[in-house]
This record gives sequence, C-alpha cells and structure tokens, in this order.
Amino acid sequence: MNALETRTRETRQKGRKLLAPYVTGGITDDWTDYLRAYQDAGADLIEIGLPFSDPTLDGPTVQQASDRALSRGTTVDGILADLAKLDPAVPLVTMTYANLVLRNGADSFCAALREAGVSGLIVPDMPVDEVAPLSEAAARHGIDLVLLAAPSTTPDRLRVIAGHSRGFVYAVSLMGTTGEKRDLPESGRALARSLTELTDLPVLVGFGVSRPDHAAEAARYADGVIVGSALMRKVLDGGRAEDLRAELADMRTALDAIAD
Amino acid sequence: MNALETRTRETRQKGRKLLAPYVTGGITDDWTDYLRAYQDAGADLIEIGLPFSDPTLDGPTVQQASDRALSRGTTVDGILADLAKLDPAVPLVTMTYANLVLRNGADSFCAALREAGVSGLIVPDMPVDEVAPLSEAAARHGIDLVLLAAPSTTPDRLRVIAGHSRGFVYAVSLMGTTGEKRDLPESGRALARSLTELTDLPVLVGFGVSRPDHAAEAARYADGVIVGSALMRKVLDGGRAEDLRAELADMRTALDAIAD
Amino acid sequence: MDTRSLAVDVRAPSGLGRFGEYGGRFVPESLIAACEEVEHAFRDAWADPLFHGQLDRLLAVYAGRPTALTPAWRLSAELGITLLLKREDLAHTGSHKINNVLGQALLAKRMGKQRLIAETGAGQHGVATATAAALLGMSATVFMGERDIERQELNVFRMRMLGAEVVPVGSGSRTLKDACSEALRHWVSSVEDGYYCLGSVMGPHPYPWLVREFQRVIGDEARTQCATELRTATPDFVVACVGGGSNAAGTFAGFVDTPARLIGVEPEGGAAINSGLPGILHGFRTKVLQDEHGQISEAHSIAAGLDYPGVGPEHAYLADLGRAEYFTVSDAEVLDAVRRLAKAEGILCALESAHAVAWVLRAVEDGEIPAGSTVLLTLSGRGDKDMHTLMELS
Amino acid sequence: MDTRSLAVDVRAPSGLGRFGEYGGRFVPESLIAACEEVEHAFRDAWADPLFHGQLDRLLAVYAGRPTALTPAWRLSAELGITLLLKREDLAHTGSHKINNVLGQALLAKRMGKQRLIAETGAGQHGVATATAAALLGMSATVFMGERDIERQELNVFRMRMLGAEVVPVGSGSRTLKDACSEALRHWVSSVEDGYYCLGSVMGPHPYPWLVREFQRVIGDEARTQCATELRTATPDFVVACVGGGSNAAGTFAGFVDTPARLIGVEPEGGAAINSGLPGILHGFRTKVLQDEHGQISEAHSIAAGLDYPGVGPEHAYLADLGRAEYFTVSDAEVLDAVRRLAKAEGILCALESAHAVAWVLRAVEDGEIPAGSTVLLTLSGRGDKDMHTLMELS
Ligand SMILES: Cc1ncc(COP(=O)(O)O)c(C=O)c1O
Ligand SMILES: Cc1ncc(COP(=O)(O)O)c(C=O)c1O
Repeated sequence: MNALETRTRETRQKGRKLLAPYVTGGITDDWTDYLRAYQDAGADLIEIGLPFSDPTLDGPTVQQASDRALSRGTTVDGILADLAKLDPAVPLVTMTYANLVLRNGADSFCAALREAGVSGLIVPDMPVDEVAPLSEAAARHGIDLVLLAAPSTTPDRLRVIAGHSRGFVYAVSLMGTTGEKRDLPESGRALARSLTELTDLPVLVGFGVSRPDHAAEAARYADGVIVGSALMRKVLDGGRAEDLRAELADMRTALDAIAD
Repeated sequence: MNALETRTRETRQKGRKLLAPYVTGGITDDWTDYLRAYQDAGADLIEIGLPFSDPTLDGPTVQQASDRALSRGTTVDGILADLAKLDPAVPLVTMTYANLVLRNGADSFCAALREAGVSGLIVPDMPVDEVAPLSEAAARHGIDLVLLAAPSTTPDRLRVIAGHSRGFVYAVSLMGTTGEKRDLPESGRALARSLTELTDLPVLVGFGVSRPDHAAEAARYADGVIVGSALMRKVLDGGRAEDLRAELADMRTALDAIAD
Repeated sequence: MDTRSLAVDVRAPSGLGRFGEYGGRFVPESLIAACEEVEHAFRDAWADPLFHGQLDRLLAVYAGRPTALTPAWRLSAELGITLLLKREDLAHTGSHKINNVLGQALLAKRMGKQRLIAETGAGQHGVATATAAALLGMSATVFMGERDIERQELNVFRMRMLGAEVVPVGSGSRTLKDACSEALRHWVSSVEDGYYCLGSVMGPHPYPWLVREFQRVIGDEARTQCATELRTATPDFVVACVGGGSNAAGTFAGFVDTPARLIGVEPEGGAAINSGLPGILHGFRTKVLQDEHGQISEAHSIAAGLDYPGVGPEHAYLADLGRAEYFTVSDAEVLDAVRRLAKAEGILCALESAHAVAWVLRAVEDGEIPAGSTVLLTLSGRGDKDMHTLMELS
Repeated sequence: MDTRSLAVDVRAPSGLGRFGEYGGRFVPESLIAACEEVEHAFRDAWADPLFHGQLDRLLAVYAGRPTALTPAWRLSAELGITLLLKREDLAHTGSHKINNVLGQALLAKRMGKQRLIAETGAGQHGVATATAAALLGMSATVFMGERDIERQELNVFRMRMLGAEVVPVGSGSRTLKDACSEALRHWVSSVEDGYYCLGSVMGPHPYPWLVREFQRVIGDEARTQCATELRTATPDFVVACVGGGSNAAGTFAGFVDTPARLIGVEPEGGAAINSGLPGILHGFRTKVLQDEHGQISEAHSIAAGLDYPGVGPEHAYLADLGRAEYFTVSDAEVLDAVRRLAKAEGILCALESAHAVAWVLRAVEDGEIPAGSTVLLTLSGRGDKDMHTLMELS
C-alpha cells in the first residue's frame, strides 16, 4: 500500500473524517502558503490542481483559477519544483487532465510526481476504461491513482472503479462540474452508500461541498469531503492564507463534531 | 394637312433649315419666357417636354430637368394652361411618355393639347407598331403625331414609320439617350438620307445636337435639327431666357449659313 | 415535354406580345430591332432540343434542380391543411432567379452577345446574372439604385466578387424602377454586344413570355412532385408571391390547366394588381401604381424584391380573367410569417417568399382555405439576405 | 446499401472507438453512461431500415439531397484537369453540416430526448442544429465563444430566429474550443433530456464514427455521380478541407476502397495533422496543436470553421497509415482561391471550402496533380457567411 492510501485508511481508522482541500497550483507567487494554511486548519490531504488550458470538468471558479495560473506562466514542472521544496505533514494529491499527464508519457509524469513528494493523482477525463497504462505507471512509482465515480455510473462500473481506484474513491456528488452550490447535492448520498458497500477503500465526496454544514452532512454517509471551488473563490477574491485557514478550520470543526 | 406639317413643309420650301429647340415644361416659374426667347432666336417650332417620372429615353440632363419640374409640382394640365395663355408665332410640339398620354385616354389627351394651342406630339416609347389608337385620336384633333426612326430601324420599318408620321420625321441620330455629345454622331447621316429617299416629309435630326457646328453639319443632310440637352443644361445651371436666346441664335446663324 | 409545348401553344402571347390588353412593346424605336432579335432567337432556341439539353443540364448539375418539394410537417399539423413548399431557396444563389438567368445567358451566348446587362433591386437578380456571366465567361453590367446599394451592400459585394460591374443609379427614387430605366437606356447604346437580361416577367415583348418559360421549370417540377406527394395529385391552392411576378408565373404555368386556385400575393405597399391602374412602364402595358396625373408611384415593401410599381402583364390578364386571384399582406404579417416558418420548419425564407406564407396563415384563419385543403407554396428564396433587415427590426 | 454496410463493418472503430491509436472516450465518468447510450442507440438505429428511411427522406425532401456534382468547366480548362465539385453549398442551411445534424436529431428523438446541445464556431453547425431542432419540434441550446459571437453576428441571429438559445462562452480563448468544453460541461448536467449534437468527426466515441456515417452520404452520392460523369468512373484525387474533418471523412468514406488519392487540406494556422502532436482534447485522442507543456494552442485561420486545434481521430489514423494525405494552405492562397472560383464558375464558396480549391490550384501548378487528372473536390459550404470578412479584407 502506498503512502496516500495508508494515510486515508489510518485516518478513517481513527474515526476522523477526512478533509481534502484543493488549491490550483501556481495561482499566486506564494501559492504554497495556502498549503501550509490548509495543513494548519486540519487538512488530512491536499489536492493540487495542475492547471490545464481546457478543463472540461471544471466550473467557472476553477476555470478562472486555472486561467489565472496559466497566464502567470505556471507550468507543471514549476509547480512540482515548488512542492519539492516543501515537507508537508499530509499527503499531496495532484489533479489534472489527461493531456498533461500523457504529454511526455505517463511513466515520466508519475516519476516526476514522486520526485516532488506527491503521492496521489486524479485525472477526471481518464475513465476507468482508458486508465490501464496510467495505472501501471502510477503503481510503478508508488503513486495512488484515484478514480472517480459519478451518480450516473452503473453498479457494474462502480465495482470496476472501486476495484481499480487507489488511495480513496472520489464520489462525484452530482451530474455537473465543480463549483459552489447553495445546497449539498442529494445525489452524492446514494453514490457514496453504494461505494461503501462495494469497497473498503475510503470514499470521499467532492463537487459542491461549499460550507461547513455541507461537509458535515456529506460526512454522515462518506469518509470525508473534498472542498475546491468554495476555497478557490476566496483565493480569486484576494483572500490571504490566513483567511483560507479560518475558512477551512470551520469545516474541520463541523467534521469533527460529526465524528464525535 | 395640320398646322404643324403645313409649317414645316413651308419652311423647308423657303430653303430655311428648321430649328426646333426643346424645353421641359414647368422647369421654372417663368418657364414660358424660354419659349419667347427661342422664338426671338429664330426657332421654327418649339418642343415642350411634359415631364414624366420615368423618362427611359432621356439622358441625365433631361432626367434632371424632369425631376426638377415634377418636384415643383408641375402637371400636364398646368403646363397646358400656361401654354394656352401664349400666342406663339411658331408651332408647339409636346413630347412625353406613353403613360401620361394614355392616363385619361388618348382622345381626351389630344383634345387638351389642341385646346392649349399645341399642334404636334412626340411619344418616344410608343413605336409605330403600337401607335394606331393614338394616331387616330391625334388625327381627330388635328394634332400631328411625330414618329421617331433610329439607326437600328430596318428599311421596311422606315417605310412604315415615314408613312405614318405627321408633321415631320424625327431621326434619332444615335443609339442612345438624349444628351450632349462632343461630336455629332455619324449614325444620323445614313438614317436621315434613307428617310429622305422614302418620304417627302421634312426630316429633323435630334439627339446629341449640342453646338452650332453640329447643327450646321446635320442640316447638310436633313431638313433641320432638334436641340434639347444643350439648352436644358444651361437652364439647369441657372441660365436666364436671354442666355438661352443667345445660345440658340448662334445655332440659327450656323443653320442659315448652310442654307445660303 | 408535353406540358411545355402545350403551354407555349396555348399561352404564348398573341400578336405583339399581348396578354389580353396587357403586354406589348412600348420601347423607343431604337430598341425595336433588339427586341425582335431576342424574340427570334428565343423562338428558335425554345424549339431546339439542343438548347433545352444545354439548359436542362445546367439547371441540374449547376443550379441544383430539381429543387426539393418539402412538406411543411409541423405547420400543416398546426393549420389543419397539407402545405407543400417548393424550395427555390435551395437553388444556387438562393432564389428562383437563377432559372431565368441561366436560360437568358445561354440565349445571349447563342446570339453571339458577350455582355449581360441587368437591373436589380434587392440584388438577387443581379447576383444571379453575375453568376451566369461568370459561368459562361461573359461580362455583366448591373444597374442598381443608390438607395438599394446602401441597403444591400452585401449583394453588391457578391456581384463584384463574381466579376460584375455594378453601376449605381442616382436618378428618380434611386431604387429598382430607376435601375430598370437606366438598364433600358444603357441597352439602347449597346445593343451590338449587349444582351438585356431582364429579371422578371416584365419589360417589352418577348420578355414577359420568355422569362415565364424559363421559370416554368418551377411549376413543371412541382406538378410532378405533387403527383407523388399528394393523393389528389394536384393541390387545391397554388400560392406564390408577386413582385414582377416571375416565380408566380413559373409556378402557375405548371397548374394553369388544373382546377387549382392560383393565388398571387402582393405586398400591401406595392400591390400593382390590387391598387394599380392600367398604364405603361418600362416597355409594357400593365397595372401600375401611379398618381392621378399618371406619374409612377414608388412601391414600399419590407421586401426589396417586391418593391416594384408594376407587375408582369400576364398577371394583370389572369387577374382580369379571374383565373388567378391576387391578395395583399402587410409588412407586419410578413415578419410574423418569417418567424413562424423558421420556428416551425427550420426554414428562414426570403421576405419576398414570406408574403405567400403570410397569406396562407391568414387564409386558413379566415376560412378562405378550408381545413383539409392541399396547398402548394413556392418559397422563392432564402432569407440570408434579409437578416440585417430583420435584426434592425428586432 | 452495399457500401454502407461494408464501411460499417470494415471501418467501424474497434473496441473503445479506436482508429489505430486515436479516438477513444476520454470523458469524465459522469458522461460515460451518456456516451454508451448514444452508442447503443446509434448501433440500433443504423441497423434499422426504418431509421434510414426516415433520414433518407428528410435528406431528400428537406435538405435538398442529392446535391449536384458540378463540373468546373472553365477552371478545368484553365488548369488542364477535370475538376468536379460536390456541391454541399447547395444543401439546406448552406453546408454539409445539415447531413450530420438531421441524423443526430432523428437519433436524439428516437432516444426520447427533447433538447439538442451543440457547440459552434462560425455558426454553421449551430444554425444547422437550430434548424433540425425547429423541424423536429425540439429545443436547442448552442454554445458559442464570445469572440465568435462578435465575428458571426448574423449566424447568431439566424439561430435565434430558428428558436435556439445561444449561450455565450467567455472562458479561455472565447472561441470554438471553449464552446466545445462548455457544451461538454453542460451535457454533464443535462444528460437526462439533453442530447449532445456534435458538429464534426470528433469528441468521445461514438461521435467520430457516427458523424462520419451521417456524412458518408456525400461520398456515396459523389461516387455514383462520378461514375456517370467520368470515363474513369472514379477520380484520381478526392480533395476536401479539414477542420474537425467531417466533410472530408464523409467524402473519403465513398472512395476509401478505390485507388483515388485522398487529400485533406488544413489551414496553415490550424493544421493539427501537419503541426500537432498526439494528445487528448474534448474526449478523444488525436493530433492536437499544443505547446511544449501540453497546453492546447489556439488555431488561427481566416475560416472560422477550421479554427480548431484538434482533428477527427480517423484523419490522424489515415495520415499515419498514409491512406490519406494532408496538406496546408495559407490564408492568402485561400482568398485567391475564393476569388478565382467566383470569377471562373460563378460560385462563391465558404472560406473553409476554399482551402480545398487553393490546394488544387497549387498542386496543379507544382505538378502534384498531373495534367489530365480527374479531381473530385467537396465544396463544403457557401460563402454568404464570409462576405463581411472578405469585404473587410478588400
Ligand atoms: C426571393 C425573391 N422572391 C421573389 C422576388 C420577386 O420577383 P418575382 O415576382 O419576379 O418572382 C424576388 C426579387 O428579387 C426575390 O429575390
Ligand atoms: C462550410 C464549412 N466547411 C467545413 C467546415 C469544417 O468542418 P469539417 O472539417 O467537420 O467538415 C465547416 C465548419 O463549420 C464549415 O462551415
């Protein structure tokens, strides 16, 4: 078992709900400050977006964040170099699109992740049917390739996804793109429940988890939550690391209240 | 024989070349002053245009003159009323398009002409093939219906035209519309000669007779000339009756020089 | 073909190109020979199977004929009738004008002419003429009113791209009727190498007849297509818009010997048949919009192609005979018709063609077209050229 | 039909929609079920004679098929070759896009979907989609980059007239590729009643296959028409422009089993095959214009419909195999080609289609096309939409 999955299982084991905040790599000069803030606020793992020019599964907030990072000249290599300088207490999971992963081949991509201290990878436009070569490369380099499941996924496919996912399973809570929502989408519940029945991998719910009460609600039926757009909105609006820390700390508190 | 033809034949008989200047009726408030000036300059007959909205055989000068007259509110009735007040020493010949002639019927149109003291009529878009009803009406009211012949007219048709024309035959000197020309069109010569062989009616050359030397040249092979655009250009440019008189007098002189 | 020769025999204009008291050849003497030359050439060509072969091939492989006959499925259901659309909008250059122009250009070529002269209003006939000239390696001079040039900038550019010379006409109302006059004037001075390619069933004899013959392909095709599409073989109503009247004349020609009611639709502001009086314009006798003094009035319609104060002489005749009926629709009805056809059938038709649609919509409503009727409607052109007008109005 | 079933069998993509190493289904898990639903529905429909009957009838009586095959008489003589033009410009809405869209709209209807979702660049696919939606009584939502909306105002208005909702896309380069991304995003959230009607042979499996099958009518018709028009029955060259590649794919499909050289023509500034590298965009693996970091580049061409950084996977495959060859032409050559075709043949073609013409002109000059060759060229659309662009440039 790789580092990421070891950590997610351990955390669940402890009765603690997993909190996985997201940040778009290279969004500001001192973007790694956000990582530290997330860690301080009680993140269990941190998802780092490697910005792609055409992020087809992302809503306006993450699109804007990606555009801003790219227009600053951000590259995958640059982000990984920044990460390599850190010594994070929590696992780092990168999230990006297939074209960036395959640009120089899956193997060299995974090797570079490993070198930068990254332990997981999420590629939303690489469904389980297309994932085999990347899976193997990831495994070779000790990277956990996290697969996504959606409300529209059939039971048969859920089984396959659960079987091939590593680190955790990413339960996409709704039929839609990333983005803040007023209410936590209902469709995540059934999906998370089905997954939980199929696998003992931790199941994290993402997409639309925007507020502490959403997090708390999702944590009732899943092992944790991924929070992206709600945080990136603040970053885009000029929020500093401290603001983000406070924001995330509220989520932590809400989750911990559930776990008790 | 009607008044117009009597006069044209008599004039030719006297060895005098016929000079027929044109004016667009109603072009100015005091447009009949131009008629007096023409008469003073030695016109043998005067052609009066009854302006039509769509003068398809007229070039830019007469088009503009017609537009100006119409925009002043000129009507056929108004022009005829103006003419009725005159007591001209020379025959008046109106020239207009078929739609105005037939508007209230050829008969009432010719009756109105007669009443206004007009003795001839030219309708350029009424070729000999279509002319029968109008011919009869004109004859009934003692109006000479002048027909036109063109360079493209076949010998057979020339014969018919010459046979049906009254007053004189209008030899259109060129394939084109009315308008000033630098040189007198050559094509008029052959046409006038053919006509002269076919009929003993006077033959007048029109279209493009713009200067005294043109008039003189045309008069060598025809019985006279019709001068339109060259005079109307002056009128449009603000020429007064006296200016027009002087202009026409030069033509008269040139013609008389030939006749000697 | 049977129908073709039948129609030529039965309905060729008599004598000097008369349709009843209309038609004729009221042109300056200078143009008589040219008109006669065109008439003789046309009679000769139209009797020549080789000419038909050439023309039919061009119509098929170049212009895209036969054009489709489209059942207006959704509109038919809404209206409770069977509405069939004859799709001249699908012909090359976007309207029925190409049928006539290919015929005349071939004729001109046969006559040894090198240059086509044409008038144009909306620019459709001008574009078609420029097209035929390019195709046959001839030159084209197109007269267009200055006002229309401003309104139809795009078509002016299309003509120039096709190599035609576009001559602005600044006289009179600076629209179609003045362009027509100017083209006639120009023809007078260039009868040697110039052929006047008239855009509708108007002008001096033989044009009204000749243009109808070149447009009868619409009616002949539709007749055959109706025979397979309709149980009744021929429709109860045959409807077309009327500007000069060429698409209507071509359509009617295919159905004049059937019991179909023939309906021509004029714009309210340019309804020569409904509001005109007998008169003479541009070389022929017809019903013309004119004032009490006999001065020609300007037509005003939202469809530039219908902005003509006269109408083809055959229509004036058919109207007097009662064999065809002519109705008018308003600009507002036309706009509504364009929108309804677009939304119901996915067809953006020309504002001209929408006049026919508008009448059908109203006639169903007021019972003139009884439920269950079959209606053939000629969609004379596509609406691309009108998008700017529609945009400005919305 | 023989060729149809042959092609489905022989050339249907293998496994997960692969054409060699290209194609596939690289979409978010949320869209997998929707793609599978489309695939199953298409397999079912395409094997159903009733579906073919419906589609063939729409293509014939509504869209105006078969489109003409026009010998380019004068250009052929100038060039010393036999050039035949497959006239997709004559199809309803003005380009080949209608073939695909009618097929997909019928398919969507069969699947019980009420709404078509589409991306559009120049607006041609958007107009075609809006048209099919109107015709079949469905609704349409069309995504279009803000920059394209400004450039193609007229097509935006056409779509709205047809009842479609046009949604401006303000992200990224605000052009076609972003409209595509946004349409995919929207589809994720509306798979229940929405059908994604893709505009070219791209996107996740089964779209590249399905769109080619709906466009093969171009090649099938041309094959038959060539057989009567050419002594050699099949042409030596088959040429088409390549944006996403649907008109080329449809054309090639009719000739892939002949000795004809298949030529795709890309714009210099958007030449995915000539300048792209393997990559993944919009759900499929293909050659894509991208920088050294893997970020997608914008394509730049005078023809908005070719402004796409990727290309259909089958083309990438045919290029690797050498079965088809792909060349590029410059904007300047394209402008020259539009003008030459207009002046020589009276056809104002789309800037996209002019890429194919431009290549033929150059290839004859440099001997790539030997004198006496026979060339079939698909004229994918008409140029009306491009008149403003051309006006600004002249
Ligand atoms: C599309 C269309 N329909 C109709 C007309 C009117 O002409 P006609 O009455 O001769 O068919 C025009 C004239 O420009 C036109 O462009
Ligand atoms: C006229 C025309 N041709 C070609 C294309 C390019 O598409 P494809 O390569 O899919 O045929 C387009 C796209 O909009 C188009 O409008």
